[in-house]
Amino acid sequence: MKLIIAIIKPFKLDPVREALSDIGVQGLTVTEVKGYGRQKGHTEVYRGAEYSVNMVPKLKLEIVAADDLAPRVVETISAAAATGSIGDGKIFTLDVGGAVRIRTGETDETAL
Amino acid sequence: MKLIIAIIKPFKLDPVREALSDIGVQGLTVTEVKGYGRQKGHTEVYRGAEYSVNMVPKLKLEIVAADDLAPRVVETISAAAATGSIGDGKIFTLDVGGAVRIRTGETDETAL
Amino acid sequence: MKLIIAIIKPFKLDPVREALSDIGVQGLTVTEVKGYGRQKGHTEVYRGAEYSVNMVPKLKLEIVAADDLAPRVVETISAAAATGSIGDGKIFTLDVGGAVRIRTGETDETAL
Amino acid sequence: MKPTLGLAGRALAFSAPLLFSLPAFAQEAAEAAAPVVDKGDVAWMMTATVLVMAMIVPGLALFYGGLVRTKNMLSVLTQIIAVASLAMLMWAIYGYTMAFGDGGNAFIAGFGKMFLSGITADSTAATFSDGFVIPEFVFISFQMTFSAITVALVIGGLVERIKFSAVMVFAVIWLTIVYYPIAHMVWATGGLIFEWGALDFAGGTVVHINAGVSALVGAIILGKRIGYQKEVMAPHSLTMTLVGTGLLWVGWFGFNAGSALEANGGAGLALINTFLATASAVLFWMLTERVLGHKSSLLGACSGAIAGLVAITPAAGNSGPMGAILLGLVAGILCCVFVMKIKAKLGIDESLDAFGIHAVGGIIGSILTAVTMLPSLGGPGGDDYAVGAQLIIQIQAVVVAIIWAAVGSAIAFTVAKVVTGLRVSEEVEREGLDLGEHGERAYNY
Amino acid sequence: MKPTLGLAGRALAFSAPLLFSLPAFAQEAAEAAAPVVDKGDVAWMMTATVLVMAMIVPGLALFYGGLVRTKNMLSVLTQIIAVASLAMLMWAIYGYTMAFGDGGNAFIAGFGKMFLSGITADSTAATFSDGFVIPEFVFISFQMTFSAITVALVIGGLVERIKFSAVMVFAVIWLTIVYYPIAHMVWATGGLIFEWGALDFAGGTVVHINAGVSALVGAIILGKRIGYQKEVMAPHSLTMTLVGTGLLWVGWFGFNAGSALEANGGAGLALINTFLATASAVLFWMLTERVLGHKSSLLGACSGAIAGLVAITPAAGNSGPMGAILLGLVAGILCCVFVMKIKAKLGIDESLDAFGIHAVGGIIGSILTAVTMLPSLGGPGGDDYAVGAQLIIQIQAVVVAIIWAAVGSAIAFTVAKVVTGLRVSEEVEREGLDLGEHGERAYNY
Amino acid sequence: MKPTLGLAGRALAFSAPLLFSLPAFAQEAAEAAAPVVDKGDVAWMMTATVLVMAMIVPGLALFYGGLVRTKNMLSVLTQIIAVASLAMLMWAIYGYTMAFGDGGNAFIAGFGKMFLSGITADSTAATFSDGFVIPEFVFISFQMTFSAITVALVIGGLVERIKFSAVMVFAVIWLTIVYYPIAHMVWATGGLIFEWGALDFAGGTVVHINAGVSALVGAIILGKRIGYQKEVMAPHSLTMTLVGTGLLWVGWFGFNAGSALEANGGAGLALINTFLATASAVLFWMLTERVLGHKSSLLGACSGAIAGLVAITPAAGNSGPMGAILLGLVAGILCCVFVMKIKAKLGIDESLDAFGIHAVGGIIGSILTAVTMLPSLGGPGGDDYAVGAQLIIQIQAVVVAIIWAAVGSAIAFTVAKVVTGLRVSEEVEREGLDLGEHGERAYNY
Ligand SMILES: Nc1ncnc2c1ncn2[C@@H]1O[C@H](COP(=O)(O)OP(=O)(O)O)[C@@H](O)[C@H]1O
Ligand SMILES: Nc1ncnc2c1ncn2[C@@H]1O[C@H](COP(=O)(O)OP(=O)(O)O)[C@@H](O)[C@H]1O
Ligand SMILES: Nc1ncnc2c1ncn2[C@@H]1O[C@H](COP(=O)(O)OP(=O)(O)O)[C@@H](O)[C@H]1O
Repeated sequence: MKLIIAIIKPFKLDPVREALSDIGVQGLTVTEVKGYGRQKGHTEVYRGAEYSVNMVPKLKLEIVAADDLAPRVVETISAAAATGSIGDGKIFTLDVGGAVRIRTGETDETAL
Repeated sequence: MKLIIAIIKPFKLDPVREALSDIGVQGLTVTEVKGYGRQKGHTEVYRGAEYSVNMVPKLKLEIVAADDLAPRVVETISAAAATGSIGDGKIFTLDVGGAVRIRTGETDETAL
Repeated sequence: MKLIIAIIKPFKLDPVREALSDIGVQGLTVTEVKGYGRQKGHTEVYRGAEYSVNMVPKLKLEIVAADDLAPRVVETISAAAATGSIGDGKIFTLDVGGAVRIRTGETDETAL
Repeated sequence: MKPTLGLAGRALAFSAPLLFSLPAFAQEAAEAAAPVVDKGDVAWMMTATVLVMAMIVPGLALFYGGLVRTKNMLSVLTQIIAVASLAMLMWAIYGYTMAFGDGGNAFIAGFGKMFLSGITADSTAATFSDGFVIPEFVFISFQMTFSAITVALVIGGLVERIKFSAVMVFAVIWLTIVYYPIAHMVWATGGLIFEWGALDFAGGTVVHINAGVSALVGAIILGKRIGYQKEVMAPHSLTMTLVGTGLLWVGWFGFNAGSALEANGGAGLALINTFLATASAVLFWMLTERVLGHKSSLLGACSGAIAGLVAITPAAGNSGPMGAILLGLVAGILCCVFVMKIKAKLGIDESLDAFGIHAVGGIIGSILTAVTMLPSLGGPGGDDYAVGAQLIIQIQAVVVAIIWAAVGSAIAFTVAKVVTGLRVSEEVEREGLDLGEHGERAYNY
Repeated sequence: MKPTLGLAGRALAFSAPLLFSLPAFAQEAAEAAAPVVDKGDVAWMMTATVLVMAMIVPGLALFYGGLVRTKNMLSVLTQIIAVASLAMLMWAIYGYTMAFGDGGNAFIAGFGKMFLSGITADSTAATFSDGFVIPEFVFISFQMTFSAITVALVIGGLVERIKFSAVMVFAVIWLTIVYYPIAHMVWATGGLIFEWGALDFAGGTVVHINAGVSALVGAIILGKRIGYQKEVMAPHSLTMTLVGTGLLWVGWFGFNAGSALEANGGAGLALINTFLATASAVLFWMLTERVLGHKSSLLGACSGAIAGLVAITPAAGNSGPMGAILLGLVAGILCCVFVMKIKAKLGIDESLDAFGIHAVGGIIGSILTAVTMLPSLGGPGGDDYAVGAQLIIQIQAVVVAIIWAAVGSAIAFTVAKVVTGLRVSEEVEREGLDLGEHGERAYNY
Repeated sequence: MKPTLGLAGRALAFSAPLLFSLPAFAQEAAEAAAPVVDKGDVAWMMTATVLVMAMIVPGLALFYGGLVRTKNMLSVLTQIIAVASLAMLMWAIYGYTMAFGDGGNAFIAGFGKMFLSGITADSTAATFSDGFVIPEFVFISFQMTFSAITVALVIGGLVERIKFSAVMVFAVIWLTIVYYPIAHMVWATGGLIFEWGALDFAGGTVVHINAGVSALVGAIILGKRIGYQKEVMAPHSLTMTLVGTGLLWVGWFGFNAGSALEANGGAGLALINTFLATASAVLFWMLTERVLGHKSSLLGACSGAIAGLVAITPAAGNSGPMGAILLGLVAGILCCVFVMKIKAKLGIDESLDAFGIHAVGGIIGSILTAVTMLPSLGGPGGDDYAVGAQLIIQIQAVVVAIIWAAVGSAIAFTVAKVVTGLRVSEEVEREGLDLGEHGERAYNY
């Protein structure tokens, strides 16, 4: 199993979710995060106090998928989240050693 | 060492935390997340505009534990977080290569 | 490639970010989390109802770095985030199997 | 037009300090000169009415709403705006006539003014001063807001678990069998407690004891919230509670100084007392927190403000400024001790302390009003003022209010339980009443 | 000082119930006794003016602001405070004289009072009662707040995509070619619609139909928000919307009862009607939600409140209390059906329902005012009141207001488009107008 | 009852435009006819008092609270409600008599009215018009709110690092040695500055210069916040700041038009000026932001509103409407330039710009009041009005206020430092004063 971590632009959540559904991904977890990278932040001014905010709001998606599905998950996210402009985000893949569905106690791929 | 990622129902945080304490887990990190899976979301209506919110609020627990403790951590969470109804969540286990305690510089299992 | 997960005190974000910049880290992702460990929480009282809040607000940094850079990242964070007092946080290192830059489709280390 | 409300032969004018209470039911006695409508009185009474409205929505709604958890915020706001709206319609339809209509007995008035029939823009109601009347529509509106806020106050004991439908059913019954009769008994000529000579300037018994006791009864019948005294149930936004407190304080000047029914020195007395008792209770609640080993808190300051406002309510025109400071001091300390030390031991989840502040503060105020009247304390009592006798009357009034409210609200909650089931399902309670009962969420940041 | 405003020979007093409308332009006729300034009237009219101010900032700002997404919160607040400020300066400079100055024709008044020239603290304006005047500065201020809130209401159709500069340009033109003429036509002696005998107590046509129709036109010209009916655009803080609703309700008593221009029984009638119509619409909107298969919601209650307030506006002094309840009922149901069922089908992103509530509610209220006048419904119409004739006049007035507002706002938006481009870039719209237009964020929790 | 306050032989009536200032200390001269209490005046003055209360809590509390970081929100709210409550009690105990009691000298009045002794609901205070008085309790309450808001304003310079106990100690001393004497000097017959003939309609010197200078002194003594000009200290909720701004604007009509002490044309003038100066400053602050290379912001609009309100305060009844617009323009531009360009260079962490807006705006207003009086600008000065002489008097008054406030507040902060340590520990400052000082958190979303 793989854990796929994708950092995307917030307004791309819906298209990505739908695209993933289409390829059979049945669950995912989303976290609101902030990031920086190539994409720079912006400047805010409050009564003369100027603050440069270098973090940009992003969403982090975490999806655990069976080994064979994983590459397609990466591709699908990559396609659905792209706008072509800077800050589109990254996708990382990690190995998962085990999975449990709390409700049933099922383990590994049946737990997904 | 293992990183145990558990997605649970928010109101189960306290029981899980206590159960983990009992088996000697001395630290953990919690993130507010949203997820979807078998459990469907709900519909909200604002003056006729109907939005289906497919994400359900969950908590993500991250615990790094020594290899021998890890299976008990998984079991303990599994037991304490279960309600038997859909949406109870998942537990994933990953390998951790190294750990550092920032305050002291201690590494690996002594850092936990 | 390595995924470095660092849990730090919130007010240490700026120094850590700057220190990482200096060693060539070009991107990172930050999440607001709560944690507990050695550092205990505090007590809040609302009209006689006393609640002990055992979670302390922290920031979680996630940085994916090339294998050779990774140890320096860990050291740098460790140095910049330390105050010497309890609750300074932890740094964990995990292996990353692959990376993609969504915008360009670049993979692995070129994607960072 | 003859005045529709009078004062049963009592001479109430500020130049001859005397007992104060809301004006009562129509007197038929012909008066020497035609009474006049002074536009200054009208201006003030309309303003006062608007101020009491501000106490309900947004005032009380925010005060209570800030104290619950995020997931139940909208349910509190919705219950308050809906129940207040209901109370307004009911007041126009049959509440006003039951409380202040012509005829009737010691418990309720007659039904001749149902649907406000016969009342026009020219109809007038008596004030406390001979010869001065105000437009009856203004008097009706002013009193309408009192009935609306009182029923809304009860919600403080019920939040985070009661069904919306149950609140509505409860309100209909409770207003009918508790509020209208008590308002009549205390404030209308011929009313039981009014005739005893009890002092209740702006509603210590009618509003606060009444609502506080009913909230307690409701909390008992409903049972505790899931997780009570186990889970963290910290207020989701003390900022909103502060806004509510501020608006309540601001609006309460309408409530108290408006109860003078005129823009005169008596209203001015009620005004300054409403400042001082409140300020005093804010500070003494915060001091009491310290003495009890805690930090002085904002919620303490806000709770103190309400305790002071409640306590000065029956005494607003029946006290001198220093009496008001004393009253605030006593209410601030005792209410604080009650909710911080005693309440937890009772094991009742009277969630937002409607009892602990409104009933306890109302009892303190209603009883001590007998004391603040004393001229030696700067009070407006005359030389022949008999504090002992008045004290007994005040206690009697309090006891009647407590019993009536307790029995009546028990009936009302029981009926609501039969009709609606009263309490939401465990699942809705956990997920929050906002989604479960109203299909919305309060915040989408 | 002779009165600067008069009532063109109409005898309007409450003892002889009659048609109601705002006072009109200067009459030269000498009056028997010197008119007096009653301080009670002054007190009330200053209070009423302040109350209308509270409706704009913070009232309307929060009502609208709570309904948009977090990233656009500040843009709504900024647009409202800026446009209201602009309207105030314009009113003093040339708006007042265009609407209520001396001379002029059926469409606008003369320009003699530009820069408020000649007006001092001693100048007075007529009320509806012979012999009573109020300080002209107070009348000017009261009317100033009306112009300010009306232009701010239009923003409801434009949020989350319009440029700040576009709002300002639009406002200048729109106030000049739409608001000032319509205010003159409806409320000033010699005004087209005023002379027909149309009833508009506090601004059903001038304020609500006017603003609602203009918002619709603006929404059409601007086009839909990116993601409309696709993305979740849930209100970011219904709490703020409730606060706004409460302040609007509270302030509306100044709006409606202030439109009596005096502190008298007629104001009292407007006061009670403003309670009852609103309460009724709150409850019937929530009931309608149920009937349509949804849960009763807080946003429903708030929307109902506004619908009721809008509907009673033209009728506030032209209805009995039971008529007000009926009006609230009709407005609550119809506005709810419109925004929940009909609006979605039109495919127009009239974002915050300024049209659906203000125009629809305003039309309902303006037309039904002919009905609520009926003495058989408790209305203040005399025995010879001809409902049919009045109905036709009311419909005519509504039609003129709709057409004038539609054409005028189309011109104003078109000019704003030419000058400023009207709409923010796609990038700014996505990121939020707060950062893109104002360089700030609303919340940093 | 004879009037307890009089006007030292000055004839102040609007029909003969003249210098304006608050009424002064008791005159013994018998007056021809018994003075009357007009209920319209009473209605307005009670309303005005309530409006000023709304400026403090929730108004100022939210305005300031929104500007700090989340972790310090409650500390600001708590400091404001507590310090205002303290000021109210102190006013009743010895503040009123020190400022407005009988006897005394050029700096303070006598102590005969300590504990408000001898004052009843029948006592009256003079207004500016011969023959008209208002209930003394109303006058006391109105002035009480002024003392309360002034001390609360100082907190703007101290937030996010001062101990709660230090604020309380400071307040006791500062009110005693700064506020009461300055109020006496400026507003009471016999007072130093009053006798010079200085114009301060509603408190430009007494309230704004006073509070602003004291805040600056406090900021210097306290030192900068940890991380000042390094860390991001963005306002945690500009929404709350907007709500505060709205309530301040709304309440300020009570502050300014209430300072006329009557419901008359003069109050109407203050009313319209308070609209226009504020609207003007809102727009010109936003324009100045543009000129300085930034976007027009909501915080700019809010800051402009306060700057305009502050500047018109001394001139509210001493200016024509066009003078008010000009005053707003000047204050909007200069205050904006000060806080955006000059302040940063001073290196003082005067955190929420109490100095930059209240002192700077107050100085502008106080000095320019000499100019707005000019009849050629539509001001109420008579034909013989000598602008040069008045200008010198105004400058003198400003200088005295600045020096008195600076010295007095230095003493008060020093004592507070000795008694309490003044500043929280570094750990508490980092974690936030809400938890460290009050044991609560503002939000639990
Ligand atoms: N090395 C990294 N480790 C973790 N997260 C990263 C890293 N680099 C970028 N990110 C995340 O990806 C987001 C997008 O990256 P950025 O470099 O701005 O754009 P792009 O991927 O288009 O080059 C960042 O905001 C950050 O959250
Ligand atoms: N494949 C997955 N990858 C990551 N998170 C998942 C995945 N499937 C489910 N989750 C998370 O687990 C939560 C519970 O899953 P769900 O399928 O709804 O219930 P259950 O585990 O009882 O079958 C989801 O809300 C989501 O946060
Ligand atoms: N075993 C663990 N797994 C995951 N996170 C942990 C673990 N132990 C501690 N943490 C995180 O690190 C933070 C700091 O740890 P703590 O033990 O309080 O301080 P220190 O690292 O100085 O000993 C905690 O608040 C928690 O977020």
